[in-house]
This record gives sequence, structure tokens and C-alpha cells, in this order.
Amino acid sequence: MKLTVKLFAAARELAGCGEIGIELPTGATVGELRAGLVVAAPSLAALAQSSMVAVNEEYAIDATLLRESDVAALIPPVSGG
Amino acid sequence: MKLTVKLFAAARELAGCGEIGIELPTGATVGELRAGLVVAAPSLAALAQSSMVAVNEEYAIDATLLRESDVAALIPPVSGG
Amino acid sequence: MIQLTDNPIDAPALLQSAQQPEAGAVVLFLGITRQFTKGRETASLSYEAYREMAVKELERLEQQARERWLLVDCSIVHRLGEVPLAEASVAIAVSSPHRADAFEAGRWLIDALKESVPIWKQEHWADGGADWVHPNGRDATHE
Amino acid sequence: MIQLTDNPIDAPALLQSAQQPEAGAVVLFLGITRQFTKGRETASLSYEAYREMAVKELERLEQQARERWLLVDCSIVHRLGEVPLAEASVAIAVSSPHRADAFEAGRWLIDALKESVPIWKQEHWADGGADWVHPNGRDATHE
Repeated sequence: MKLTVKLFAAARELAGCGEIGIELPTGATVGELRAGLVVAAPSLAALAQSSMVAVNEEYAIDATLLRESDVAALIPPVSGG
Repeated sequence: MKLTVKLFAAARELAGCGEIGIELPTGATVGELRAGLVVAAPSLAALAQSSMVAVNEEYAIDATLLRESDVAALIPPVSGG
Repeated sequence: MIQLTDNPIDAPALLQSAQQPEAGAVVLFLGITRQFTKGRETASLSYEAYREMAVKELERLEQQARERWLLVDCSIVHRLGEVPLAEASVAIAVSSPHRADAFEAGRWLIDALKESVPIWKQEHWADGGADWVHPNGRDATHE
Repeated sequence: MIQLTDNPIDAPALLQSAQQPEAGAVVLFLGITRQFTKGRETASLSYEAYREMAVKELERLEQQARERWLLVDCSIVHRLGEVPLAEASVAIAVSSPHRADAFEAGRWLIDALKESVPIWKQEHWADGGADWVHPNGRDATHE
């Protein structure tokens, strides 16, 4: 299945784009998405380690299972306020 | 010596005036002023017990010595804010 | 800045004076007239002060706050006379480089003001009558 | 009320909405762009958000605050894009019958916002260059 991962702030600048498409096996986890993201965009390697992943606008853990229609996002450490 | 004692809020309403003149012996204390005040205005008896006294716009204790030119005030429990 | 005023408090002006480039945080506290206290309806509050002494006490509180916390701006304004429902009787605006100082100083200033500044509040009840407020009881502001 | 805006924050409007007759206390917090951080000069900050998720997270924080404290009004507004010196990037306005709730909820909301809401801050330095801010470091707001 193909998922789109949204990128923001430092992640967006490192990757040079606001989202990346990743091909994942059906039933893949957030942990696998994180690994696939680094293969697709090696410049994200360090930041992907310290980032959270959101699925459908909620924080997810690496064990979370993904579905085809999910909206994923890499969330670097936040600094609003 | 003659001192004027300013009255505010509930004290002003109980006494029916904004200040009262008190005749005190030279070298009298704030405690003596408090007692003299109740003689001059018996309606203040209860409130004078629970009030502070200020001398020259500073809180004073009963042992504080008074001088002829001092400005005294009875300060019922405050409730600003 | 310390002020006693007989007019409505201009809170936006206090914010503007607090927003200095040396600051990163602004905390504004307003004490406003509340309609109901333990089920009884308040029509308005009115405030009376020993003005000269109240200004001196407020200046002392500002100075103590500045000694204890790193503040950029510190304003305390108390309104006197009648204060209608939902309007502010007191405003405290503090700004500081870091937000902990602004929150702590703002909280301390209103607590200290209520303890020591010679200002008195009278409740005007909707069902008639008026009472001078006894401290340590609940009243129609933020106590 | 939750809002992300690309325009200057209208703090007086937030105060007006917080001043309800059921309230006795209003606390407004503003996070503003500070000029100097450890001696280095900031020209401005700019903010980027994952907007849909940031709104959801802020709504969750408002709901949690309302469960924990007795609040009348609760508004959180975050500005996005460039925020010049001394202007507000974030405003939190809470009102409550008693002042302890407003102070505690306001403080908790800004702490929680900085921990969990997907918004990112970039420093634009006066001597050139720009850095995305790493949390847990000091930055040119109220941290």
C-alpha cells in the first residue's frame, strides 16, 4: 500500500518537499513507515529518530498498525508558544 | 496633643463622619489612640478591635509612639481586589 | 506603574505598555465583578480607598515583586467607586523575559494586594441593601 | 475558542470574551517575540503548524483544562508566519469564578501547548541566518 507522509518545519526543509510517498506492505506499522521514510529521504535519518509520527492527526507509537487510507505525518520536536 | 484619625468604609459609616479628633496625652501610643477613639465614637467599639491603625500612611503597632503632627487612620480589614 | 482611577480600566493600554522587546511573556490579571455569590445576586460593587496610603502600599508591592522576580514591566491599577458586572475592579500586568516570573509575580501581587492595601469593597445586592465585605469570606470577585 | 491565525492577535477581543458576569477573574497570557537570547539578537520569529492536527490538539487541551478547573471562558490563539519583536505569537485567555483556577489553568495550558501542539518556531537572527528552534533549549520567547 502507498502512504503519504506530511513533512513540516526542519523535516520539510531537509527533504526539500512538504510530503513524501512511501510504499509499504499491507499491515505495516508506524515503525516500518519511519524506516521507509529514511530510505526514501536519507537526509531525514537523524531527525526521524527524534520525531514523533502522527496518524490521522493523532500521535501514534511505533507499534501502531497502518491502513491504506491513513494520513501520516512526521512531527519533529515541537516548539510553538 | 490633639490628633485627627481618618475613618474609611464601615468605620466611616458607623461613626457618621470621615475623621474624628482625639485628645491624647503627649507621648501616647497607638494603643491609647485606639482606646480614645472608642470613647469618642462608641459605635466603633467592635470594629476598632479588628482594625489596624496606620500612622503617616504606614501600618503601626499598638506600642508605636505618636507625635503631635502625625496623621492617623483606622484601617478596617481590607477587601480590595 | 501604580494607579488608582475613578474610570473604567484601560486593559489594552496596560498590555501595550507590558509588550516590550526585552520581554518574552506577559501575564494580565483582571478581577471583575461577578454576578452570583452563593446564589445571591450582586448588582454592582463599589470601592473606597485611603488613597495616599494605598498608592504607597502598591508601590511597595511593585518594588518587592521586582526584587523577587526579573520583571520588565509591572502595572497595578485599581478602580474606585462603582464597578458594574463583568467590569474590572483591578488589573495587574507584568512582563518578563521568561514566563514563570510573569505568572508567579502576577499571582503574588494580587494575593498581596488583597492582604495589605487599604481598599474596601461594598456589595450592592440585586435584592436591595449593601454590605461592606468582610475579608476571608467569599465575595463577588475572584475570592 | 481555538484559533490559528496569520494576522496579529486581537488580545482586547479575547479579554472582552473572557469578561462574563459568571466570572470573577481573568488571566491573559501572551507569549511575545523577545529581542535578545543569551546576547544574540533576534530580528523576528516565524511559526509553521500542522494546522488540522494543531487545532485538534488545542481543542483537546481546552477540554482537559475545563475538566480540571472551573472555567467560564477559555480561548487559545496561535499566530503563524512571521511575528515581529514584542508582538504576540500566542495568547491564552481564561476566566473563572475564582482566581486560583484562572491562574493555574492559564499556566498549565501554555506549558502543555509547548509540549504537544504541532507548531514549530524558526529564529531569524539579526546577524543573518535562521534556525529551527530545538525544544528544551532557550528560545526568543518566554522559555
